[in-house]
Amino acid sequence: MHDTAHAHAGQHAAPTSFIRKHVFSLDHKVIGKQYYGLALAAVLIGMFLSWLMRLHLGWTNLAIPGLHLLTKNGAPGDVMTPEFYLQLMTMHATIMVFFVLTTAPFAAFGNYFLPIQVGAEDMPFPHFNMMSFWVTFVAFLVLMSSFFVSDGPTLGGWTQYAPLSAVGQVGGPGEGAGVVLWALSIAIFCVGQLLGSLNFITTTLDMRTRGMSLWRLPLSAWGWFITSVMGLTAFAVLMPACILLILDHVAGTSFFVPANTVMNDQMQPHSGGSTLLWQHLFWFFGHPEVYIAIVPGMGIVSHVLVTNMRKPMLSHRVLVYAMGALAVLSYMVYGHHMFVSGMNPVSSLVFSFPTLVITIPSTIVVLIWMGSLYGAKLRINSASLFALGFISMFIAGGVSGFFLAQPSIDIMLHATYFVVGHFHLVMGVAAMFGIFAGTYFWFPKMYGRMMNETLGKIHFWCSFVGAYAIFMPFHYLGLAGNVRRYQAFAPEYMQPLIPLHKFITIAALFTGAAQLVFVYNLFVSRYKGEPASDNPWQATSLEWSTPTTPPPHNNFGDTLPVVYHDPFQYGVESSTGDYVMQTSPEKASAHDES
Amino acid sequence: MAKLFAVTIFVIAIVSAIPILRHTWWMAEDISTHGAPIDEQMSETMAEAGISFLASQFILGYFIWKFSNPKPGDKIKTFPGGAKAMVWAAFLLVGTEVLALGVFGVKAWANVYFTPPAANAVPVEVQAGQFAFYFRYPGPDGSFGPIHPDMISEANQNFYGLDTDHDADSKDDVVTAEMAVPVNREIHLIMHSKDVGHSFFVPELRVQQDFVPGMDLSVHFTATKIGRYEIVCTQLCGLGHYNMKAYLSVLSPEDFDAWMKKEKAMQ
Amino acid sequence: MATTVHEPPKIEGQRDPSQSHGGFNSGGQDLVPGNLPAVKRYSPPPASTGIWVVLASITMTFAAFTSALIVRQGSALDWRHLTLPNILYVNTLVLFASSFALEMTRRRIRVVAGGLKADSVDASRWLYAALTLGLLFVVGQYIAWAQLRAQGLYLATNPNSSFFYVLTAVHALHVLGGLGGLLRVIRKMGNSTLRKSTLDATAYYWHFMDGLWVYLLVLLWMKL
Amino acid sequence: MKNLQKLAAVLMAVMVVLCGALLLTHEVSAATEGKISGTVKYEGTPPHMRGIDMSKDPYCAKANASTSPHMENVAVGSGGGLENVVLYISEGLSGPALSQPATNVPVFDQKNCEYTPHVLAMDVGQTFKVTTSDQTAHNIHPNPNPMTGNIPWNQSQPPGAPPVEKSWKAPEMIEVKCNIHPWMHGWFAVVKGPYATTDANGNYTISNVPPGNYTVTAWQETLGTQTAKVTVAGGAPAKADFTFKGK
Repeated sequence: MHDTAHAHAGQHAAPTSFIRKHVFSLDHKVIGKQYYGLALAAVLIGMFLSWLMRLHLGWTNLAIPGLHLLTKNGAPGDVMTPEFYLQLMTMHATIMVFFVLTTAPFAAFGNYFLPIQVGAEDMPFPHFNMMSFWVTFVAFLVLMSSFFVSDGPTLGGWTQYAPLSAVGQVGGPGEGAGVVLWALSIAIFCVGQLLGSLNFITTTLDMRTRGMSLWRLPLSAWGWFITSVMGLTAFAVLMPACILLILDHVAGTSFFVPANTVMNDQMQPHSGGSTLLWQHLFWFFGHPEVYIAIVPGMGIVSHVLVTNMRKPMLSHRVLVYAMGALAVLSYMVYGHHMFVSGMNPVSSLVFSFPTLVITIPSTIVVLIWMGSLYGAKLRINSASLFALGFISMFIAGGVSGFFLAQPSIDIMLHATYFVVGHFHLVMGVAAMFGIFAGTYFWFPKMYGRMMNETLGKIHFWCSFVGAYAIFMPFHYLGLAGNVRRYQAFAPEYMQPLIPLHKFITIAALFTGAAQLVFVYNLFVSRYKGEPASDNPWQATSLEWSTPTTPPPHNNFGDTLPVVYHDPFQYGVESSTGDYVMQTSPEKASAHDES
Repeated sequence: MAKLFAVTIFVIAIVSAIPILRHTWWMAEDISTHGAPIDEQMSETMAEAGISFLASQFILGYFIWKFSNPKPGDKIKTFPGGAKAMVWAAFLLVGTEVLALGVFGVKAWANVYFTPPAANAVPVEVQAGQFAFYFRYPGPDGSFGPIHPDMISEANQNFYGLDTDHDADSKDDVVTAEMAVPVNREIHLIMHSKDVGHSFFVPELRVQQDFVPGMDLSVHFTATKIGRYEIVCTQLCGLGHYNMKAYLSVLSPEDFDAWMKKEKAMQ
Repeated sequence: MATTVHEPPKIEGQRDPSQSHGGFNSGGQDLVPGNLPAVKRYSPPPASTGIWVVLASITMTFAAFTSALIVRQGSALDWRHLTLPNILYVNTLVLFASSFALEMTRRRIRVVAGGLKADSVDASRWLYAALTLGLLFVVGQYIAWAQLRAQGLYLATNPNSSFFYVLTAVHALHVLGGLGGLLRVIRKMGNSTLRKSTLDATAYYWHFMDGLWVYLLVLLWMKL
Repeated sequence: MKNLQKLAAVLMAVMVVLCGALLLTHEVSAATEGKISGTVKYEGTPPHMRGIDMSKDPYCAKANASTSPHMENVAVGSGGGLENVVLYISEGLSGPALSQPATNVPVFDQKNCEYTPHVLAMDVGQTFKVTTSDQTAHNIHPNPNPMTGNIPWNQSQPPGAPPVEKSWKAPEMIEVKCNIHPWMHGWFAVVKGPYATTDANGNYTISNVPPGNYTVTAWQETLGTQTAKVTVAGGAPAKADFTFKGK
């Protein structure tokens, strides 16, 4: 009656109808592709919004033809109003952080490749997995629907600091229905990611095939596993915060709005709420969220690098420990977002130290990558270029963390473009580079065709140079005291900085346009690309030993693979060349760590 | 391709560093007594972060140059010292760097936050609201009148909700839209917000502090240079956030008295 | 779908024939070649791991609510005392009884599964009892809300009542989820295979709801 | 088919005739409509109007460099005339004068970071325009009581933006503010039927009042309301003077 069937926990028959195959599919690979598609749509929208914002920042009174079509009141005469700028900014950030940086590297690639890399037929709870995507999709629709309510989307920034986010319409356009939709969307999104995390964790712990010990998981799988543990705790905290925020709006409770709030000369009917409560709850989620965006990227980049360096990492285990340490520390540092929030100055110092300490595991990760590059036989292709670009961006974005970790310097840099430059480089661009590296690397497996290398390289060069051209000047702006979230630079001391803003705008338009090359490449290669073999990169991990490319419905056909090695058997001499696949029983090397 | 990549990294690293080294865009000149350690801390951090940035980008570029496009006979090599060396390096280099920054940072921070304002500091109150700052001076009696939030009316220019008819303390309070302080006198700034979160940032003063609705916070500082500076809001507070600002005039004692007289007449 | 390039099927010999149908805890022969120091003979069924993951995330959620309550209490002087409706204590007993019934179900099923008894009628009786008691708990919670409303205490009346409604409602939602799980078990008992792991997971979840409820009750009793 | 065309032609003709008749009757009634006029004065020492410090926005400060802006809540002219008092008929009105909104479009301009006029009177349902003459962005944030059925709104007008056109559903004295320039404060006085606002000397004329007996209400934003009974006949305007006493 029981106890015998669970080995097939993730197994289900191949679907036959179009809807079960491509829409409400239980197949983790289809769900992964769906997540990728959602992230792609979201990133294009988010990028488009950033273009509009950048144009406005460079040329404040510029009429952008057709802008009034996007908004009811936000662009009279096609000139952006202050509130519409903030609404675009909030939506850009929310879309990018939640629907791109969380979905693409983690949910999309993780869904597709984690079960294959551990050697499973599917995730253990395919129905939850399907729900996870569709719930996330609904969250996205709810968020986008706020563009169509009367006042437009919320203008409170992705951090949605209370009480601005909780007072209602009197706070400004979009602070009524817009915020409620935002909070609803994020709460729904949390549900989706919790379901996803549940699957990821159980897949990693329970679905590993014979011989696949934890230490034999490739680094990408480790990245997803660590991320899913973080997601489980972080999203479980954000959801209650969103529920309380919604209640402050629709039920008139006072969780976040203090007494004696006077807005537009009217006393607000709230009493005694705590504004710092929101900040604590939000950043307890918010800081791990940064690592949720970047750790999968680290895993993917390690995986891509190890394949293209043709040699193992200096230490597989140290990398795993370092990523784990990042995850653990990320919960202890969230207070560094609140140095000037009126927290007890002692707590600022208490939060400052783990923040500085977190640079140690980050440095270890970078040093291991660089040390591994030493003596490599590095292959240069689009995937490896983006992986190397990731390292460069991660360093550039990481060093500015030294500044922001210190409360005394934070006095000068808090809420300036320095912060914007920091997080765009380290979690925006770096994570995007991770996504790109993953795409160029895994596309052959996902679609059975190679991506165009020439276009890929054009894409890389434009993105690499462009990203530096955009985000390095952000740091200079921040040092000069340019405050973020300004739609125009009203203070006199910011006037001389406007030329630099114009330069950034041009760089952003150029770099953004280069991303269209990627989208073009993606679609053309999908249908017209050169056919890919099962293992085009001569890689070792399990996704390259599927019987067909793309993998069949149950990933490995009739038999699950047996794993004999760790995933970094490169630079050895074997019958296949300089690598031994995890499934190959051949004993070829001495550097097997596991 | 790899060599081009390496060269690009070199060039980008150097070009990025030039504006920093030349201070093309840099912090405004410090006019406070507590700012020097902050600036020093900034320079030290900049030096350490800059060196880390340049060194690691150069090494990355060099390795890419050196170890790509291998010849057929090449063998892979392992970094001498292995992972252990890297972990030690991270702990020693970054760890000490971080520790040093942290410890010195505490000094700069403590300088600002762990010393109470002097007894003879000039009390000034600042109230933030969508989207302006208003300041209050206690007048000759040295005490601020009570605030009645229900009486706050920007329409009647009663920004603080003062009841001058009934509260004796309120009668001589001076409410202004511009902040003026006497030079070289310590100012005790008492902060509250009437609506949402805001922030008080004067780059030259090396002061940035959020207004937290429902909480009274305070900072203290001494301005050492006569001039007119800008106070800006750094906490997103709504559609007019970008234009939420006020001027800070640092005046000689005589000018300050004259200014106060003028403001009093405007009440 | 794009045309895919198929490699010739892999040679069976490279694979372990006993591995057909992916039973990674089936088969026991020695795998000689390669480095295989750590072959896992047993992996727990995913549901029994999954349930701990679920419980961890629920714990986090309620930890967040708890910290919100504590911060909110300290943030202003508008915290009032609130007398908990007495029916909550009755509800507690009902929920415990429900858990007990589910535990009895598990025992009965264990007996059935052990082959000592042929039919599972007894077990499903207990299961229905657990389900009914669970429903009764939710109804009881609803009565508690109605009683508070009758006292003029609504969601937005004061922070205490806000937290009371939020915490009990979120808990009740989780209980409803648990009832869904029980229904699923009943369905599986009726017409398909009931996995032990499914039953165990449902039971852990259900008992966890007890623990969570007691925690909430103590929290509310202390703080409100 | 032919019949249908005929029918259409006849219908058209009837419509044209009807419209003409309507226009004619309107003209006729307008000719017989009377006026109410008078003066609103302030007695006593005018209350102190605080000066406004616009230093926050250098554009505003510069625009007002030569004048010293001050509050306009009680604006008393040289002869004691009270400006910005809204006069409307609070009782006795019926028919189209009450139900048909006026068709002209009053303009509320934002100039030199102040509202011109300070009080904009309008009919329920009448379209009005908010324009900006400034080179700095304003936001227009009226604060109606939601119980009246008027819906609050809040939107920005960057420099050079086209006018915002709106109307109000219910009679109400609605305070309007600019949050970017918190001193900017004005009123939308939404009334039913004909209305007038006093000029700098306190004079006003309500026109298009059909003959009849009415109660006229004078509303001043801080001094409150006063009423007077008047009888309007054709010919000479009916007179109604008001005096608000200071404290």
